[in-house]
Amino acid sequence: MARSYKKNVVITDKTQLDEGIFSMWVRDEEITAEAKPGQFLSLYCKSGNRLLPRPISICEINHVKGELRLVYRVAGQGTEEISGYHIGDSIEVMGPLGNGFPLEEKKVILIGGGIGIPPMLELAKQIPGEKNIVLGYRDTTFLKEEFLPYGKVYIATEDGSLGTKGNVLDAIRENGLEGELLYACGPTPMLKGIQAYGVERGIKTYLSLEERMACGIGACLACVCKTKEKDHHTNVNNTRICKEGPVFSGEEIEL
Amino acid sequence: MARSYKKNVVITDKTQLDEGIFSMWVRDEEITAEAKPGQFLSLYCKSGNRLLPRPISICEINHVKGELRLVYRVAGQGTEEISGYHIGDSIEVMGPLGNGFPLEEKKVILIGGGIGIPPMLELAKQIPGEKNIVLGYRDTTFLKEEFLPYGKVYIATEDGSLGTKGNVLDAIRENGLEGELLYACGPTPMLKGIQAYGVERGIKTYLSLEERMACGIGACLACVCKTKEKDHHTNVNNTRICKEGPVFSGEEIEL
Amino acid sequence: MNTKVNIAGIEWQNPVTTASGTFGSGIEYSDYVDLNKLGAVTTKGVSSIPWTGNQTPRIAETYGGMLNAIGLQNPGVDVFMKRDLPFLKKYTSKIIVNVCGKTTEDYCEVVEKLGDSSVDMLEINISCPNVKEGGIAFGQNPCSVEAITKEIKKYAHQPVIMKLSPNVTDIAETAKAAEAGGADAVSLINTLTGMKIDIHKRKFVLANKTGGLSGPAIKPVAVRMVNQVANAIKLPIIGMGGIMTWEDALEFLMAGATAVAVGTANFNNPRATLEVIQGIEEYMKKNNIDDILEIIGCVNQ
Amino acid sequence: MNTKVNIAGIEWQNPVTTASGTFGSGIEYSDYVDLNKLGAVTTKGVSSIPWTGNQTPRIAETYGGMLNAIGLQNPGVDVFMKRDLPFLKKYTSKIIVNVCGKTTEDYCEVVEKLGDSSVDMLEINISCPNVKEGGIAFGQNPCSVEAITKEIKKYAHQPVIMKLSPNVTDIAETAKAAEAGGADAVSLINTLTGMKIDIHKRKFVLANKTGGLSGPAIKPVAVRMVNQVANAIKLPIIGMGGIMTWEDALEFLMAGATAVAVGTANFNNPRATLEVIQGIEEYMKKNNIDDILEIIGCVNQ
Ligand SMILES: Cc1cc2nc3c(=O)[nH]c(=O)nc-3n(C[C@H](O)[C@H](O)[C@H](O)COP(=O)(O)OP(=O)(O)OC[C@H]3O[C@@H](n4cnc5c(N)ncnc54)[C@H](O)[C@@H]3O)c2cc1C
Ligand SMILES: Cc1cc2nc3c(=O)[nH]c(=O)nc-3n(C[C@H](O)[C@H](O)[C@H](O)COP(=O)(O)OP(=O)(O)OC[C@H]3O[C@@H](n4cnc5c(N)ncnc54)[C@H](O)[C@@H]3O)c2cc1C
Ligand SMILES: Cc1cc2nc3c(=O)[nH]c(=O)nc-3n(C[C@H](O)[C@H](O)[C@H](O)COP(=O)(O)O)c2cc1C
Ligand SMILES: Cc1cc2nc3c(=O)[nH]c(=O)nc-3n(C[C@H](O)[C@H](O)[C@H](O)COP(=O)(O)O)c2cc1C
Ligand code: FES
Ligand code: FES
Repeated sequence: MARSYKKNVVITDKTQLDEGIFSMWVRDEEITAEAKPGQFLSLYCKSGNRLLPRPISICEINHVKGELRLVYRVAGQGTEEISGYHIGDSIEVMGPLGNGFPLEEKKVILIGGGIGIPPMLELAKQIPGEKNIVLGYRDTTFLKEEFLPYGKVYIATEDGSLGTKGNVLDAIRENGLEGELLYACGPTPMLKGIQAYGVERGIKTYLSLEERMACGIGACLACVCKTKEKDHHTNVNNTRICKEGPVFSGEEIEL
Repeated sequence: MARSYKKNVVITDKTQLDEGIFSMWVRDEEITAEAKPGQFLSLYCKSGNRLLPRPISICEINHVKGELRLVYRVAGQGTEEISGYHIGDSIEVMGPLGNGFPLEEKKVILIGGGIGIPPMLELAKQIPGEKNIVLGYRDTTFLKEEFLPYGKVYIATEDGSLGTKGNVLDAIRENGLEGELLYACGPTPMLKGIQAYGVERGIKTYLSLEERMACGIGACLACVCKTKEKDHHTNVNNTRICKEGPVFSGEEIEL
Repeated sequence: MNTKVNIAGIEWQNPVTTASGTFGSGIEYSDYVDLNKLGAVTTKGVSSIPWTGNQTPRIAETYGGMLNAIGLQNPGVDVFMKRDLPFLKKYTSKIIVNVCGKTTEDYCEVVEKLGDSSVDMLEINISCPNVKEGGIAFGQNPCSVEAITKEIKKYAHQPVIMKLSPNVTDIAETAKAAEAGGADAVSLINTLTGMKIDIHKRKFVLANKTGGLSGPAIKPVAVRMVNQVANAIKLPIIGMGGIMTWEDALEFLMAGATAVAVGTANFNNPRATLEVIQGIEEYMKKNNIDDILEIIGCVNQ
Repeated sequence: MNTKVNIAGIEWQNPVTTASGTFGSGIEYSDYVDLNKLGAVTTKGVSSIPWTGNQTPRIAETYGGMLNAIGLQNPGVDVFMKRDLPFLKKYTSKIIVNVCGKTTEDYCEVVEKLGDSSVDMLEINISCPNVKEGGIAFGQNPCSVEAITKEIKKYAHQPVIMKLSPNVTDIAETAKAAEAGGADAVSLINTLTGMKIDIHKRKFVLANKTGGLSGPAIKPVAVRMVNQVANAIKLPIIGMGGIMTWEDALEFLMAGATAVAVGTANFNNPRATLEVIQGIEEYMKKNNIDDILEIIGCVNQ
């Protein structure tokens, strides 16, 4: 069975990608050995007033070095604190957590919206076969270049400053992109749109969800999402995002 | 009027003097310019769960460099946190606070017990005239050598490992020390003993007291000490240690 | 942009005051804070005669908060009026005197003495957990809250703010009782009764055994109670309990408080009140809010 | 050195359990914690039929604590008995099942079903602030506490622990009511009702508006209440509320609790329970305490 760990790991690299967006590499052989794209780490703050972990997706996995990359946006005080850490500092993490994306060899479209983009990078690297990559931004376009080696990249920006003016679905339509399978991570309205798009066209979708978490391992039932069928574990129509997810098939869940 | 400040100051030096005893220099011209022996600084922790300041006495004043020395014992989580700071780190402080020792030119005995020893160092430097210095330790004898330039130093240790076996009063008696004025800082039982000794012999004593503090500036009435007479400010028989003290004449107060 | 609020006919230039007992009578903090900038200064509790307060230790730090059992030490109303009031009168901010007593008569005596003074408002502390008589005993029972409010209103020349205790099953009930008794406003919350034990000495840390818990630790309870009271009565509310930042203050305003008080935060940051005022103004500017009244109670619509 | 405690006839190997709802049924945490080391495992609330719980967001972080409004989601007692109980039976630690319901009958149904199972103790949650029916409504009134305790005792085969709400004026009253109703032990505290507002969205953070405050922020209130109850009734007490470290746990034991539960701390540190157990043992060794009973309630002598 896959294992997860809670430990102090060292920050081996840290850069700012954009206004309020940071990239950070942390080193830990054990955690890295288990990590899969779509999984996440729980990050613990040092300040005693912040007790709950911050879930951050795994953006890249370097098995050679035993390092993981995390890319995060400063959204509040916890990520603000973390953005102040330096190379060489250590940070308490738990992980890898969650299921991760199932890797299927099909003609796929990878879709990332905003801070949902980072987990698509390792997925793009690992997924075999032909892939189109669609990235939706508000304005700034962090990580864009790093996707170029792995597929054709299409951009949507809200203000139209780059690529399609609009959202990721607008970009898919504008470019006439087709796929047998859609992977997506991003804000809920975007995921809702993709879920509907998949249902309409009979295309399978894998959606990575977000919810506020406390335990991160399935014990507290904070992070549930409604499901169409009764969930095997909870015995009711909702499921634990941190444990059964964060990646779900679009057919299973109600957004 | 003397001013006090709340600001971030930089730690310019830090050394460990003994098991759990640290010395630290902090730089700030304004605070240093106002500082007097017997006054203290309020130190604020960085961890959000510790909101109240830690009062620490001024151990030495370097007007040339604009630096103050603090010597403290790791007594709990706050001082533990502070002992982990490095040279170059900054720390939030308020001060100088309190009245400080009145400097009188008499034949004096300076008496420090345990972690009450540090404030006697700057006092020893500043006080004019002949002085005997009596230092009481449990076992370890931090700062002892630093007093040597300023007067004759007598030691008392609880276990008798150095100097007189017993407390500071035992050392005073054993060495037949006499003074017209006694300055003291240390644990309450010691101060009580010195207060009684002073009353018995009609010798004036200046005692520096400790109490738990919240505001550090006289607003919250957390840190009071009983007084023989009605206090001018509080209009009852107790007085604010942080504001009217921490140094009181042994005749004023009830311990 | 308007930041003025009107509480029971008294206009504050902004909705921020100090929480009683954490700011003395303002004198000590005036080295760090321009008192002219505050909406109001609320003083430490004042009683008819001088009170000595409890034994020390009177305070203990707790996780994200503190316990206090000062026991309402104060110099008495006469010294207060002779010394502290003239000092406060030099400033433009409103003056709120917090009043404490052991009996209803005690409260009324102070209220009466202050009647012709320059005090703007009276805050009646019926919720102090740290004194044996009076204090919280008055504040935990709706009937006695109504009765003491009525009595005090007979003597009061200034608007009366009843300060409510959070140590109750249903604070809406005590708030309604204060309203029924004729209060002009309510303030909440006072401290939650708490305790700390020194495991090394195996003794209570506080000489008084129990103390009142304050600071950011209690903020969620305070915001909930303010919201509950805002939905239960029509009187203006002064909200407090753990406000450290302007964000915290806005939570209280949005929950339904017309004004807020900053308490324990002063010990951590003497300029907390000013930073709260400035932060509220900046938030309003950034969000194009012309009048602070647009924010007050906005979550309840 | 003895660390065993006896609660209503059930012997725990040490005085540490998990706080209901923070540890699932132990399965998830068993990757991080050797469940054999715990005095007891207390499960998430179990009801007669599956409950879906509240809408999300269900939790919010607060200063030194958190709010939760899970709303007692659980798979129902049948799934619990078929799946979770066999898992827990593999371990030597005692099994405490937390029971919730909307009506007295609901509670009794669960208690009855568990009657012949390998469950060691029943903890009756009459203090959940996050459900519309049942929960806290039972726990805030001494008469209904006594009545429901009596009813449950009729059906219970295992010792009954009544879990008390801190959202009351006088917790000694509800504790006495539980004792009068025939409870075998009490546990306290459940969460304090709190609220958080998102000032940017100008909305409540929790879908349920209010939630229960837990974590170290509330510890002083919890220790006070445990001490108050210890002085009011004779039943053993399981103390909880903000225990993060062994020092915290010792405060509860010294205040009068016979055992303690670790809750929110698990989210911050999955090994918190084990560290508490180890810390207590080391404290006892260092201070030459042969029997944990020497510590329990020691501040009250
Ligand atoms: C599975 C998963 C993967 C994620 N991956 C990333 C990522 O790769 N990069 C990134 O920038 N962000 C990611 N997020 C969102 C990230 O967790 C939040 O932005 C972060 O927790 C905010 O913390 P804060 O202290 O800065 O904000 P605050 O608002 O101060 O946080 C307060 C509390 O709310 C929680 N919270 C706030 N926003 C969110 C949110 N959107 N989702 C979940 N919890 C939240 C925090 O964890 C904390 O407990 C992910 C979230 C989930 C659930
Ligand atoms: C005027 C004054 C001068 C002092 N000078 C020195 C000094 O030069 N060197 C030194 O090592 N110590 C000094 N002390 C004692 C020092 O303040 C405490 O040891 C320190 O605050 C302990 O903090 P902590 O977080 O480590 O302990 P904790 O026990 O975790 O502290 C918890 C709370 O209790 C308070 N507290 C605990 N012990 C004391 C105490 N003895 N006095 C006052 N408050 C206390 C803390 O400030 C904090 O608010 C002085 C105290 C006073 C009042
Ligand atoms: C040291 C201290 C002294 C207090 N004294 C009083 C008082 O005299 N009268 C009163 O009504 N409230 C008193 N309080 C309660 C505060 O006014 C306030 O209601 C409470 O502390 C919650 O606010 P905070 O968390 O911002 O401090 C006192 C609080 C503290 C911490
Ligand atoms: C996420 C969460 C879920 C909880 N669920 C339950 C529950 O199902 N039944 C119950 O009696 N208490 C429940 N509680 C309350 C805890 O058992 C405990 O009484 C409270 O959290 C205080 O302890 P703590 O501060 O150590 O967490 C829950 C608490 C949390 C944080
Ligand atoms: S965060 Fe606890 S179940 Fe998902
Ligand atoms: S610490 Fe507030 S009066 Fe001394």
